Amino acid sequence: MPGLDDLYQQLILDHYRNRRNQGSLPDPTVQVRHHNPLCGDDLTLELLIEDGRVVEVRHDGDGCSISQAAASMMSEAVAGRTLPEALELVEHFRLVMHGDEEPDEDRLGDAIALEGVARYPVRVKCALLSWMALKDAIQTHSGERTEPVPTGE
Amino acid sequence: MPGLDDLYQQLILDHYRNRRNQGSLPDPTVQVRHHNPLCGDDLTLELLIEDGRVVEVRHDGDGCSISQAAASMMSEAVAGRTLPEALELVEHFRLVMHGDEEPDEDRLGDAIALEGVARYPVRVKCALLSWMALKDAIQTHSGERTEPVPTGE
Amino acid sequence: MTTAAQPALDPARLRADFPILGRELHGRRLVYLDSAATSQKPQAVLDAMDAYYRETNANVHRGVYELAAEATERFEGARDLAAALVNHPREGVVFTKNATEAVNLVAWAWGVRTLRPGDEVLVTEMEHHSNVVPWQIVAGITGARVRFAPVTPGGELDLERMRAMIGPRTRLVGVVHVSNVLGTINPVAEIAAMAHAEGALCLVDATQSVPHMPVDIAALGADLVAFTGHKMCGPTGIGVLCARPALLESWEPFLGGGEMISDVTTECSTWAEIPWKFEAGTPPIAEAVGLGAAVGYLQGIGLDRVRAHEREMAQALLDGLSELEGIRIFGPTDPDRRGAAVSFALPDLHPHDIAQFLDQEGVCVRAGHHCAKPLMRVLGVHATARASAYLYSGPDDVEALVAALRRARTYFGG
Amino acid sequence: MTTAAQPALDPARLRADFPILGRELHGRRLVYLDSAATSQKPQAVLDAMDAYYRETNANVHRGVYELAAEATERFEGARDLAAALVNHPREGVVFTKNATEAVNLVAWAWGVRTLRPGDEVLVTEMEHHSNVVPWQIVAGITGARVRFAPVTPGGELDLERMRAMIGPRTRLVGVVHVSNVLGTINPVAEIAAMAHAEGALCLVDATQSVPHMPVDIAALGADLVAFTGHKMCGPTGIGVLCARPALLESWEPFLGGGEMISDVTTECSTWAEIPWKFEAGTPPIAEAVGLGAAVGYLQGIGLDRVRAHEREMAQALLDGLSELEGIRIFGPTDPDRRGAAVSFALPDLHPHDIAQFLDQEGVCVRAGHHCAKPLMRVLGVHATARASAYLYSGPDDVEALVAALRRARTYFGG
Ligand SMILES: Cc1ncc(COP(=O)(O)O)c(C=O)c1O
Ligand SMILES: Cc1ncc(COP(=O)(O)O)c(C=O)c1O
Repeated sequence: MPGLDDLYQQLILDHYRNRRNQGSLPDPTVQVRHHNPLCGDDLTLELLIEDGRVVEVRHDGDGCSISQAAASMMSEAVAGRTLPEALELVEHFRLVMHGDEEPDEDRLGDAIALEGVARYPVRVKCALLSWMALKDAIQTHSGERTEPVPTGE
Repeated sequence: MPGLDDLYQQLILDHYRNRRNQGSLPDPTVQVRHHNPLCGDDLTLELLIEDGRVVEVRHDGDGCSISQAAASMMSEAVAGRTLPEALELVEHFRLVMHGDEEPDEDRLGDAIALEGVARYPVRVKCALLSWMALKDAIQTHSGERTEPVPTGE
Repeated sequence: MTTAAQPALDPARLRADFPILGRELHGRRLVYLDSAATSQKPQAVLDAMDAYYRETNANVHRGVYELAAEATERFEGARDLAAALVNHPREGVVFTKNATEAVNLVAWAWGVRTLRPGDEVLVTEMEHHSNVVPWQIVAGITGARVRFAPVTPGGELDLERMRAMIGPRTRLVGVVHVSNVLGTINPVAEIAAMAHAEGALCLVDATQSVPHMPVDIAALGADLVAFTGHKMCGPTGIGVLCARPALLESWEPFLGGGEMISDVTTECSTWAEIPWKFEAGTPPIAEAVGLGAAVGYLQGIGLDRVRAHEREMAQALLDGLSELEGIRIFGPTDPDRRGAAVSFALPDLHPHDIAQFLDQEGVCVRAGHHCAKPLMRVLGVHATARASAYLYSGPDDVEALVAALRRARTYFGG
Repeated sequence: MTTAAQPALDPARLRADFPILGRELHGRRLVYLDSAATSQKPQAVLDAMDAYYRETNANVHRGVYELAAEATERFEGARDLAAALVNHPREGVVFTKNATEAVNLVAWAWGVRTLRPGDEVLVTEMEHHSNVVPWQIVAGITGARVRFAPVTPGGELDLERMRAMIGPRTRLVGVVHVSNVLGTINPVAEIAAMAHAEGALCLVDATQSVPHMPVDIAALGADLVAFTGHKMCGPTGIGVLCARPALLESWEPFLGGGEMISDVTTECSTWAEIPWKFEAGTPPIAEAVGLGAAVGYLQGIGLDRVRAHEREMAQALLDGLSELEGIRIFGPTDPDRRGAAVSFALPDLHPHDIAQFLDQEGVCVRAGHHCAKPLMRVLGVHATARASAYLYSGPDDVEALVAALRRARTYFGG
């Protein structure tokens, strides 16, 4: 089953089975909750930010192997980075998922294994969920976030 | 061109070229104006009703050969009839146009020539315009007509 | 009409009617178990649309020439077929673009113009979004309130609590005939009677019933019934609203434009007769022709035979899936009370991963909220996987599904 | 993109692409001169839809399996093609069921929620009902007023009087790009600028322009542009609204249901991103695929070549029809200022009789008010006959038309 193994690389299944940085922080600098409307995946992300750096990352929630593994990989890839570096990395990962940039293994770490997701458009949102939450968290922290306005009822 | 001549029988073209009872009455008992929304045909029908009988019929307006000839033929077919007879004739003609009844030449007179219209659904409304106006006029006269309510604006 | 005595249908033979079912998926036989999302189309339907375009394509209703008359005949003939299928007068059959537009037609033509603050629309917790969101939008505009009748743990409507929620403020009761998630067949005739007892209208979402069983609108007593072409062997781009003609007569129009007018002046307009008053613009002509062919195809088989087959398939799915340890199956366990759309959850496997793995094995199932998020909350899940059968689905499809699910567990379990 | 230097297109050769044009009508060659009502469809479009159903039919957007991914790709790919055709960002391209629904979307999503008593919507006397009636309905609900910009005796818009009618109360100016009755090509860029100068939106009904000439929405500067699939070699059941993305972002949704939500709770709902926010329910998937193929077909020929050809056809129709004594031809006499839909009246012959007689000779023309009753009143007629050409129409069609008209005169003249 080459197609499937291409998507579910061993590294992904490994992160899915053993999630890094899962859980919550005692005293997070910022917390956001994101969901994927297409599949109902749900993610809470917490950051500890000190001196303009992401010091600690925790994620928790419900999701498929791709979204869970992506959160796990993301948490490793950004820990220790400055906020601008982290945002740059989010943008790089987004472009990789949309097939618009070659992945940079040095920066992505294990998250490079998600490269194959780009060929599965429905799953790209799963891989991006935690990364978009990260972007939102940093922008919320920096006061740049524009709250999405629910226009319902 | 058998198909076409079947629709446009000589009698129809004759009534179209020489319309009977075209014009208006000096002192009509009842006047109605009808139009065919599909093609814009427009017809004013006037009746002189005396002692429960249609004494005189006049029609005027704009329309195709079928609708004009039908008005001309109708005016001849109903002149002199009692109101119930006239209404019965309208219903008979309507059923003939919808292919639901065999035409009764005795009562229809020249209007029997419109028989072929039944095979052209789009044109049935043309043939029916003056007959429906007649029905409306008689019902208006008898106080039975329910004004169609324009629900626009 | 067929009778219960007729022989069971043979899905393997019917498959030959559906060109796509001859295709392979990743080198395997295509096992299509997502008919609740959309059905596949038999050759007869594709042929009818193709013939329409090749032989007589023209705009309908106003054309004098032969082509236009033929097009009109085929289009209006499709209305007769749809009307006969569900036992409804043809002037109460409005063609829309899908079931969703059919519900929205009611919401905008009736709801927005009629509802007042304090009025209530009662829907159920198992409604598809298409019978929830239009009412929320209308409520936002009018100040009316949308309430939700509860679903029992067994995945059925709690009729007693539902009855208690219907009162003098209730203006409309909206209920899905067969749930696209739970498979539950709801007692809509009873619910319509409950609504009528309080003077409310009853709108039935028959999207998942009309394709799968005989539906008789007169017998149900519903005022408004919506369904969609693409789930009943027909094309995309067409849906149906069956409405009580008197309602259509009394309503202001929804979409304005060509075809639906009697006269237009710069001052005001008057409307065409029903059903055309509610069909603005060039209608989905080829789609109606395709839908008519689908109706013919289904009636040729017999909807009661389809239902009998799907009862078997529901049983087979319930049995097959129950073999998987720890599985949670949603909805009624009695095949007499349900259709053949079966949602399930495996504790260790996310629905997305299930669907992705199954795809590789040639098996198509749906993963997600199935446009029923309120129900997902009731069930306490974010998503489910759903396998749904139709007349071309057979026991071999269920076997393929269960075998693939076993392999998925191994794959992700590590 | 082709350049003006490219060779003229050869309609007789293109006819081979359209299966229906090989058919006979009453034993004669089919002379189809009713493309303004609906166009015929090339084989490529029929094939694309057929292939969709045979190869990859599945519901779009949420399916994980390969079939659904392919279906989504073809569907969203069609959006890219439509967007590129008219030079508009893809997130501003909403698929509707026809042009009429596209205008109604604006009327209900924006008009009903925004217009107040005293506000004005300005349309023109040459609008199709689809750009009149929705505004009358909205005016009835909101208390706003619909006004009509006048048409000159020459069949063009009176721009100076139109400018004078646009003022601070004007909230939207609706104008048809090319009239389906007069053929007039309106200066919509200028009108959009006039609207914007007073802070009004400009909605262009491009139903009769997009199929026939290059249309660049960015260059026109219109905020909202509607067109329809079935008049541009595409299928029935699909239309397009191109809207400025910022407008779509700011509007409340129109139809509610599946696909257009981000989240639904029993309390309220939030909406999907544009353009999906405005595409409730299962979209016209096969129809979008067919429309995409139609765009490909038209671009393969080149819209500027189509326009050049139709300029010739307009001239040929004007010349040919002028030979008939006493004929009245409506609309501009300069082929540079008009498309190839030509309405006419013969003093002694009713349009219905013309169309009926012509049918017998294999010639299809339309007779009636062409869904433009306000314009009929301006022209002082109840109906006209209309011959309209497209890329497959040739001088032989015009000759057949004129010859048949001569015979019609004899026939009815007696
Ligand atoms: C100018 C114009 N606008 C709008 C329409 C409406 O298009 P549709 O019927 O596809 O909605 C038409 C065609 O009927 C038209 O000619
Ligand atoms: C129960 C139910 N109602 C309504 C719909 C909506 O149908 P459509 O998307 O064709 O409008 C669906 C299918 O998506 C459904 O399953």
